Amino acid sequence: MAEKLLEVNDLKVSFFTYAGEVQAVRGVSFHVNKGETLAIVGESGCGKSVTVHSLMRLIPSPPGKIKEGSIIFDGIDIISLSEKQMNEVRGSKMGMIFQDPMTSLNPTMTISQQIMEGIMRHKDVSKKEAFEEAIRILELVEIPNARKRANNYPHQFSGGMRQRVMIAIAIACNPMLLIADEPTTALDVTIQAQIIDLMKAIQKKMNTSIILITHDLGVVADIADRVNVMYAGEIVESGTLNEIFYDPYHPYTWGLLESVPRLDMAEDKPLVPIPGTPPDLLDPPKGCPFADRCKYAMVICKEQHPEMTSCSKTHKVSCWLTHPDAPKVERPLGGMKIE
Amino acid sequence: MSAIELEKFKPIGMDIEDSERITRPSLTYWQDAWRRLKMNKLAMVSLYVLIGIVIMAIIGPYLRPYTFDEQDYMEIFSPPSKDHWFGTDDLGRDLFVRVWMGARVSLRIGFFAALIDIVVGMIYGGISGYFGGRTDDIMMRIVDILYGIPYMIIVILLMILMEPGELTLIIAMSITGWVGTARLVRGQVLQLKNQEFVLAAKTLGASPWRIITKHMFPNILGIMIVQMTMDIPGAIFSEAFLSYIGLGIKLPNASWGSLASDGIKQVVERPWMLIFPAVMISLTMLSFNILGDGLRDALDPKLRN
Amino acid sequence: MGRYIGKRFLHSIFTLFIIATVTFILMNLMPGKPFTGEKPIPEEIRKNMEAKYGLDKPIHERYVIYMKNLLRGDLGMSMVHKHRSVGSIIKERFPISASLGLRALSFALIAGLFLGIIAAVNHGKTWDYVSMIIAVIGVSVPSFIIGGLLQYFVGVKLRLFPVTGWESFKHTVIPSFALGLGTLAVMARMMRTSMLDVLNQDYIKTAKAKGLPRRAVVWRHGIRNAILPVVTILGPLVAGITTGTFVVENIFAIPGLGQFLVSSVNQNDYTLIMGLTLFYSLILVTMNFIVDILYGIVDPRITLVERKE
Amino acid sequence: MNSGKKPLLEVKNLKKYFNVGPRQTLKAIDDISFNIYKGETFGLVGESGCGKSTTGRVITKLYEPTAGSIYYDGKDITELDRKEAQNYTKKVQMIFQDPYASLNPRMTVADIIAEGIDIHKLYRGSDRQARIYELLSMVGLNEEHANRFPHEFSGGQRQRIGIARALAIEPEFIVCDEPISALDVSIQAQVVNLLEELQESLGLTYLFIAHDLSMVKHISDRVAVMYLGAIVELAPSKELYKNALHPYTQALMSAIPIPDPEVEASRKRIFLSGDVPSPINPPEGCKFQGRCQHVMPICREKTPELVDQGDGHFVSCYLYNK
Repeated sequence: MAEKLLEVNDLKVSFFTYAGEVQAVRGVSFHVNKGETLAIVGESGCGKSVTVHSLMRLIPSPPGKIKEGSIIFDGIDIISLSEKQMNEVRGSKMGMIFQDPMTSLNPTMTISQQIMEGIMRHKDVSKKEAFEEAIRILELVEIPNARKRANNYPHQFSGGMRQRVMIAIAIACNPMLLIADEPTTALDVTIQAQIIDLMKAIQKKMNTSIILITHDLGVVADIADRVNVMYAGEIVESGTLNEIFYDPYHPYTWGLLESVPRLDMAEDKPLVPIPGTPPDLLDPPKGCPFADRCKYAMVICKEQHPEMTSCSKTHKVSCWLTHPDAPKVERPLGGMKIE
Repeated sequence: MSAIELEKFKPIGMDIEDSERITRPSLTYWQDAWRRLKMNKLAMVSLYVLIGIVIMAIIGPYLRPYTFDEQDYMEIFSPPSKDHWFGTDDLGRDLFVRVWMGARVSLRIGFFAALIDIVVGMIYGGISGYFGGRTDDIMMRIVDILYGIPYMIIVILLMILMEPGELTLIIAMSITGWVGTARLVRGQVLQLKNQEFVLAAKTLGASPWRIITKHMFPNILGIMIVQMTMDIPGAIFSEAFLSYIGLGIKLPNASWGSLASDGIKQVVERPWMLIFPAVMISLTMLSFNILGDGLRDALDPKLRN
Repeated sequence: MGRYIGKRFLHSIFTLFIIATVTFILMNLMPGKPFTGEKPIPEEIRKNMEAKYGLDKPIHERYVIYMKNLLRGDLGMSMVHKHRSVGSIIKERFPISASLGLRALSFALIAGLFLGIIAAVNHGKTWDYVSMIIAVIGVSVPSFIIGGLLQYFVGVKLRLFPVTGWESFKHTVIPSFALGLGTLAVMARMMRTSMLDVLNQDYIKTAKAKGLPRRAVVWRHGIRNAILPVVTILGPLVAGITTGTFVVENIFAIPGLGQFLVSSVNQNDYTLIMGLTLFYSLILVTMNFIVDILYGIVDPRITLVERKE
Repeated sequence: MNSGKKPLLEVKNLKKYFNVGPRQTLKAIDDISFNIYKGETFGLVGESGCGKSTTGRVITKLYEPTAGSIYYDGKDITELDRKEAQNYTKKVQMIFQDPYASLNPRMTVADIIAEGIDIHKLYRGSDRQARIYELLSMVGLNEEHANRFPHEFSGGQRQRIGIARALAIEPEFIVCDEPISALDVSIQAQVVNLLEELQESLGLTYLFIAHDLSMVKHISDRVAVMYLGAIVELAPSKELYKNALHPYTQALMSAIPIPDPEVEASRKRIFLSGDVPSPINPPEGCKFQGRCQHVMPICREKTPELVDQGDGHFVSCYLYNK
């Protein structure tokens, strides 16, 4: 049995805006094992970003607030830590890569300064040693002429190179957990492939756990071991990579898989879009949040929230269709009938 | 799982209408901005104070049985009393009446100077930004030079040159006052020009006039209103300053600036002569500044969600 | 960088040239004649006087002479203060004005930046409100009113500081405060806005994610970036301080240059007005030039890419 | 393949340069030619900065070309008089990328949709109203949405409003400038399907610009791949997928991950090193030579021509033109 590095239980995060309370994350539970990659997929606004920012307590407060739940990371209760204690964890045990490499680096500091900063904060090293370490990490993330370019400013780098620098900053102190918040969304496909490949290589070398947020199922298929599917601030389905792609239970997961075209098939299947729009989280529906867009919706879906049900040891889904009394439906992607 | 009635599992299918329905009430930009402004108590108080000052400027002089230039040698330098609410000056003129007459002058100067700034600035900045290229280069070079000239000195030179008076003050202040607005407008126009909704209008065959009036103008209006609320106190300030160095309104007319500068000379013995006009100037400027800040927050699209 | 400085420098020179020309034209359009004072002067003497100051020559010749003199740094003789050159007046009195201005400016900059940063870092909390109340009052009350009121309350009522004059450090406190308050307020507001903007940037999140303590995030990543837009308004702020000195010097009877500007205006002293105008413009243009270069130093992006507004 | 038919839109040796500084020119489009036939969807794909959006903007007359010509229905659009130009805008419309920036935040949805109707004075009063409702229902929205403002809508809904605006003046040809790249996957399919349905019912011709090759392949009949302002390969979309010839196309296709773990695990990759060079000083010869693993001396000297390899499959590469 794999060792758990991170365990999140019933996390609830809200933003208190002038219009009211936006319930961005509504009771999310998951875990990450040592050395594995967990992908969190979902549409924008589904709370995936807020979830991982909460793990590092980077939610801007106010207006954001972690309302409930627990985050146990490497045996530490993250939520109960003081800000000072939290700073010992950030950057040393957890590193984070952000979406937009163009805005995530400080424009007025050289990249070596930006990498050294984290090293000197968490390790007892001299400035010179920190610089050498920064060079080593820049080489690790395959920046050509690392020593020469270390004293350049971010604007002298291309988008792909900047994202490598971001990764260098995140892994500078050899963290146990690397959180990547849509690290390739802002990049071109050829660059995206380089970055994903680099992340895989780093994971192999450093045995880091990775939480990867993305909306690109191709990237998920490429890198993830397990997958959480999020919708409207909840995890609606979670399982291993194969379970989610070949044996999904939730109609939303079906929808996601059916709505993307595939480059590897000569004859195109028609795309089946998910109609409609996700619910407004200012006033989330009391039943299943997906009910309005679900063609299998039943009376109960609108009235009562489904519970998380286990389909296998690793596979869980929150959908009324798994109830023994629910009608049997043909799953659109082949697979088995839901019993 | 507890038992659930079987009929609850009757499929009902999806309801697209439901998911496409927008539950929040529909508000126009201005309604929304007004709603936000109303939630800002300080800004609303400022708005009421300003309205109060304007009303007093209109009716104030008629509340007392004196005129603004009526001299009473028996009542020279009398402190505030039942007869003279704000006291009197060196010629025994009633300061209450003079303060509200001065309010008319100061507010007029502030309003019109700001208005000219905005109009000229919008036209100049708009042309420069919209047409771009060489036109923009030349127009901005001119602005850069004007920007490098000390504003107050130019105003002083012009005031020396022209017959002192209200109109002169307004013109002198407007001569370089519009530069800041022009820069601001140009920046906005440049930004809007490449916005996709403007490009969309162009591909639909919209004329430049339509693009400017329908697409540019409504999107700049908010910022211009804020700019106006910031320009008015600026002009009142400048007028007060000019009056202080003897280049303002000519006697026996009064503005808040001229009253305050008369007051300063007497501040040690007769502080009321300074305090009332000073409070008026400060209160007005304070209210405009707070209201301007409030409007900026209320109109800022970045804060909307 | 060198190219950038060169370009800015030429631009400054050109601006000064335009100002000199405009001032010259405006002064020659002036209605009042300098020697038509209260006492009527005999025609003969007036003509002599005009010849002495070159006023009898045609305007284009006068312009050339004026420009040539300017290049030599000669601002001419005052028309009212007999036997005194404009240059010598400036030399004698400017140090006092400059001392007042610098005191006010440093007070305004330090306190303004401090207030702005405090406000931004404590956004939405008590310190934010306190700083912004100070700032709004600062921009709302003209310096001469502040001056007058301080004179009355602090000087006369409380007797904490002397009311007028320019002798000891004690004398400088109230005038510097009165002069600097407006600038302080502008500074504080600008710094707060800029800082809030920077604190919302993605790279601040990156810095936090490194585990840097709040202090380091604010200082190393926040302030340097936030100060960039503030640097650009330094030029106009200095201009505000210099013009502000006229009034403050007047109120507190400080023997600076400001007195001369006010009196020259009232006495139609052409050469003195022109000289002072040019002098103040020179200060402003120089300040703007320094600010531009400062900007280039603080922002590493400027050396490669020309700043585009 | 289409050699017998007359093209609806013909782009010939088009160039668009921008002055970006003293003695610096950005060559956004550097000599491209292609045809689009009536009723087809022509895909234009490439990475950011390759000039694909500029091409769309030149075709919709938002930019004037630096050189070359564009014939629409046999007429050169760079030489239209004012009335003809107005007429041209009625036939050729555009759908934009950013659903947030492409709708004027101060106008109601009804006014946004009706903008073209008002400019060309097509309908008035209640007819105008009826037409707005008709357009709204065409894109899956309803009358209730007409008087709301853009900020009240989700990204997908806004994009549909943008489509309705383009359709309002009954165009024949629509330039879709990355209409789905800012949208979530499930919403992308909504928009793509809507575009396909509209094409069928209204007989539209599309130029579909995107950086997502898989979606372009899905929607397009023919696809052109752009790199640094040049078209490197142009082929029917099935052919392109089965038999990509240009090393860049091959690398681009192999970089796209497939949403299928087994396929993904067994797939071979061609990794491109480095970044796309700046279009300000593009390399001599073939634009791709600096990153190409098959580079030959001639690639550095002369730009290869776009040559037909049979069945309408064009490629610009010396590996194929001997």
